[in-house]
Amino acid sequence: MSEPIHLLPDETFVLNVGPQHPATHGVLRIKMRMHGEYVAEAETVLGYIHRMHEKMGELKTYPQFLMNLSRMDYLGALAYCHGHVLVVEKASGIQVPERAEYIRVITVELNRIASHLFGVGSFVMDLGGFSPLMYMLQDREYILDMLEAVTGARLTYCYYRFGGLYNDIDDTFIARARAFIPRCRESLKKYHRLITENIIFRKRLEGNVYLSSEMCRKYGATGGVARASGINFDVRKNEPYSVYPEFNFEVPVFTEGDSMARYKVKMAEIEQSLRIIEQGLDKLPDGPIMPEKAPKIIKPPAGDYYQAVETSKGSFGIRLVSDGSKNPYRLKLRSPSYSNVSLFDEACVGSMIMDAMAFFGSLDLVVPEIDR
Amino acid sequence: MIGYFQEIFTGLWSLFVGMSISFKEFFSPVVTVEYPYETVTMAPRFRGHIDLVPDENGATKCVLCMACERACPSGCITIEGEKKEGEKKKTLTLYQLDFTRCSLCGCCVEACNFEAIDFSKEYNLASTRKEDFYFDLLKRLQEKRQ
Amino acid sequence: MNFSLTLFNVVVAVIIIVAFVAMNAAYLVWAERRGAGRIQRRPGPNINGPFGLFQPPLDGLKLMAKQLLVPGGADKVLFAAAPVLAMFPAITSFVTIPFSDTLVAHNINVGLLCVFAFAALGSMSILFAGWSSHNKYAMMAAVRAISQSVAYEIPMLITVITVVMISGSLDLREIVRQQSGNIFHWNIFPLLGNSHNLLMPFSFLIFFICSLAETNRAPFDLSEEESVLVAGYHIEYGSMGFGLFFMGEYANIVVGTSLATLLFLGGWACPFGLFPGVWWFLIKVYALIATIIWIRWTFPRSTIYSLLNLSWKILIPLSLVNLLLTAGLLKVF
Amino acid sequence: MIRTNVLSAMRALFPEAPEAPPVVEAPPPVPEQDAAAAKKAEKSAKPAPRVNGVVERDYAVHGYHIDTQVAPEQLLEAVNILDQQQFFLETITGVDWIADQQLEAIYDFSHFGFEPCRVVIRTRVPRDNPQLPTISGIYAGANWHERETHEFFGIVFEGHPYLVPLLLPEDADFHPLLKDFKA
Repeated sequence: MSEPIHLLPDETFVLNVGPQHPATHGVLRIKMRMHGEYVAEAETVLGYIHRMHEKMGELKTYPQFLMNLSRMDYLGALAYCHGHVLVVEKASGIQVPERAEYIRVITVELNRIASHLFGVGSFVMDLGGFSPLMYMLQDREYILDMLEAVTGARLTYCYYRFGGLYNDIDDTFIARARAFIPRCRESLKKYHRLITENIIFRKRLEGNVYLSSEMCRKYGATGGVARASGINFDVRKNEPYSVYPEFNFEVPVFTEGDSMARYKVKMAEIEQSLRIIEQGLDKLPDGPIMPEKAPKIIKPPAGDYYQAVETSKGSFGIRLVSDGSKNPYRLKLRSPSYSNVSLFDEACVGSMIMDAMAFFGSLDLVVPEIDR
Repeated sequence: MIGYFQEIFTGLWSLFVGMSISFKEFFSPVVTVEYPYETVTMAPRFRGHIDLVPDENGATKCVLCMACERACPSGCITIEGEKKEGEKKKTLTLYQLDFTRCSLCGCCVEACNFEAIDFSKEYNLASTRKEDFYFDLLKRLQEKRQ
Repeated sequence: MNFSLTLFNVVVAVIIIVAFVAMNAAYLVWAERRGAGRIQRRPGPNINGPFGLFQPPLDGLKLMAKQLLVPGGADKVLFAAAPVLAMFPAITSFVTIPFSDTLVAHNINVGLLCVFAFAALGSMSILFAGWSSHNKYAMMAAVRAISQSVAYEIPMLITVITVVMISGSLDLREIVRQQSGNIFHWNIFPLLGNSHNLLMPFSFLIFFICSLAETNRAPFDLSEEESVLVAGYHIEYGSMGFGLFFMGEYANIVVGTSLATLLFLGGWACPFGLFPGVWWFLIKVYALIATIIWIRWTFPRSTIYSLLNLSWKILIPLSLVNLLLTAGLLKVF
Repeated sequence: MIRTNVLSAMRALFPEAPEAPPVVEAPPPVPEQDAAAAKKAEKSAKPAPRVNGVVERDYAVHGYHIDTQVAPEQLLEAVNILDQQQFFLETITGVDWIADQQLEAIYDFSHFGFEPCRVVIRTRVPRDNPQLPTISGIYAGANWHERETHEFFGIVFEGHPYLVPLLLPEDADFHPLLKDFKA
């Protein structure tokens, strides 16, 4: 592994990684001061696709902002939408029918699997293995087809409504979801044999950029990054929301703190999400998907409200400051990757550029979510 | 010393396992759809851009309540109507959708109380000109009627 | 008269070789893309012509139609020379590589040495390209390529020495002649045949790994790592400059696999001892190339330090031990 | 447990108000309110500025437990308390209370433990001279959040190592989330 080296400042050069660089998965720039192959200093530069969602939130009414959330993290969009509808429902005291909550949880977990599959796949692609991504895309495609049949969109969903859902799931969806579970378990086995046990992959990832739990705390890292460093934190368990308390699932925690652990957390989470979907399909109650008296105009009383949800990237928080009007007074979106990537500058110093980029990939970033 | 060789052998074995997997995949059938030559059928709930729904006469159901225009987050719907002589209600003369700004959220379809608009199943939309995406939905409806 | 006939022969041979290498390079791209496609459960290029067979010439046409750009600050001479140099070692190597007993451009009795001498020039083209491009990514890639090349020449040559010791010749034709007969006479198979090549499968493995690294193929394609170095040494090349690099990579693969075939797999000898000929040589070469493609689309990329560790800590000691043991076996039997 | 710890430590910051005001949480109004009530709600658009102090909030309504408003000088002290209790920084944000001519900075903290405890620290600064001490010395992750708050609201974090716009262009001199910002 890379040893800390004595850095001679006059022998360094600046390497501009990005904004258009294959490893940054979008437009994100890292200014690296290199000492040969070693990273001596890194500075992440954001904002290339900043769209000011928060100002849009202030200018639009509550229902009009629904579709913006899925434009944040387009891979695991439903969890973000979930957070948004939850905070507005909490603020205006809307009761959600149980069936709607169950369907939300099932679709969020399906979307989480899709996001993790793509996250892991593109991570492996960063390491040079292209075929695993293609295999994972096949499973992801199955989920997207399933969600498309229900929500009408493949990535940028606008499915949840304040109080419930846009439309109900049908038997075809349930049958396909049930068929998906054994299929995904089967392919997970394949991925473990193809990737997890592969010697090249293991050699690259084991010990690759260690993150201590203290560092995760200081930077506010959550999600898979924190769980790989031995922090047992999952908003679904620690701060249960929606109907998650009724599900029986585990939070995978690894203590190694390296990229291998971050990868393993994702793979283990796919299994846990499958368990949640299985239970959700079994328990799915009948009933309406919208409350009988859904308010036409959303006007939460003045005050401020906070809701955290666990997305595929970590803890997504949404702070709503309402002044009692049709528009939010302030809508703050706390995106998990923003905190997760902020520790990159410090953590990657002293490692080789290949390791730094592998570490970068293991953070599972989606740039529109960081830039908002 | 044993560890040294063990590592080499387990490493080599994991490589052979990986190669056996890709070998199996090599002989599995192709799963992709060759898009321009074959297409998939869109799901019934697929949300394309909006379209005016004809009533039984093939005319529009729109009554110019402007609910969709107000509901649209991006302001991409423009509706114009005029009151013809001898008629009580306004008739629709222009329903323009600026698809360059539409985000397919469906707020307009939900806002409509008259079921006058619905999602189309169009997805083969590509053009090099921006103007091609200013859809005149009323014209589309009339073309459909013919 | 005699001289001019030889010259004529050589010119014809070189033209044939250039055509062979270029066609191979072009169609191996097609084969790689088709193979990768099948491994990833998609069809690969299949639109242009039957099975997409017109894809490589059309790609070439497209590349040739593009403007050749020289980046500002680049060393123009080296920048232009590098892509030419990329193809050159492969073509010159083929001058001495025999396709069959009679089909060889110009056989010399130190053919093996000649091939390695030329093949070592390949990394020079990468160095030139990386240095002249005036680009940090390209420079880093070039440095990587050189350290990789230095590291892997050593075990490769040491392993080749074992073959040379067994055959007692540097003449490639002679090496193959000794392996003629059925499959068990090939150098790769121990016990039967040349009786004292117990460790030959092992040598073959080392040789194969080294030739992967020497030709910059996955999982050792660190000098063109697209996820960090974007495209590595040919980042600044467009047009046919890029095309030549691309073809050079495949031409080098053909050279590497040809050598492996000649040294270990019995060259043009038939596995059943029947009808030896150039077709058997080609079948073996393409089987090895298919394996290389298969490997590339299965594994992730190695890192530069584990790559160098593999060479210096595993392959070089092992190949030295291999050499010693082979020498001992030769002495005993 | 951790909630009471934090509560008592936070209350110690405000010695002049030993008794915390009793929490009076109006239940969320039923959605179908009559027009008069809706108008009334609109009239009370801006919540009255609260005095500095600690308030315990109803988690089910607000989504956080402890709401602390501190003076800018007390900020570091309050954040230190949370750091000692192993809290992590969720986010920093601002709110522009233009009617009061004040900017509010809101610090959201949460905890990795299994007892949910969300703490909000808020502090108000005058709109014409918004200055706050940086907490990036305590929480390294605050660096980016403070940069973001600086560029969106113009709040100057004194002592911040590198206070240049992060999401906006690096030469941006406008603060888009201020209510009087016109694009």
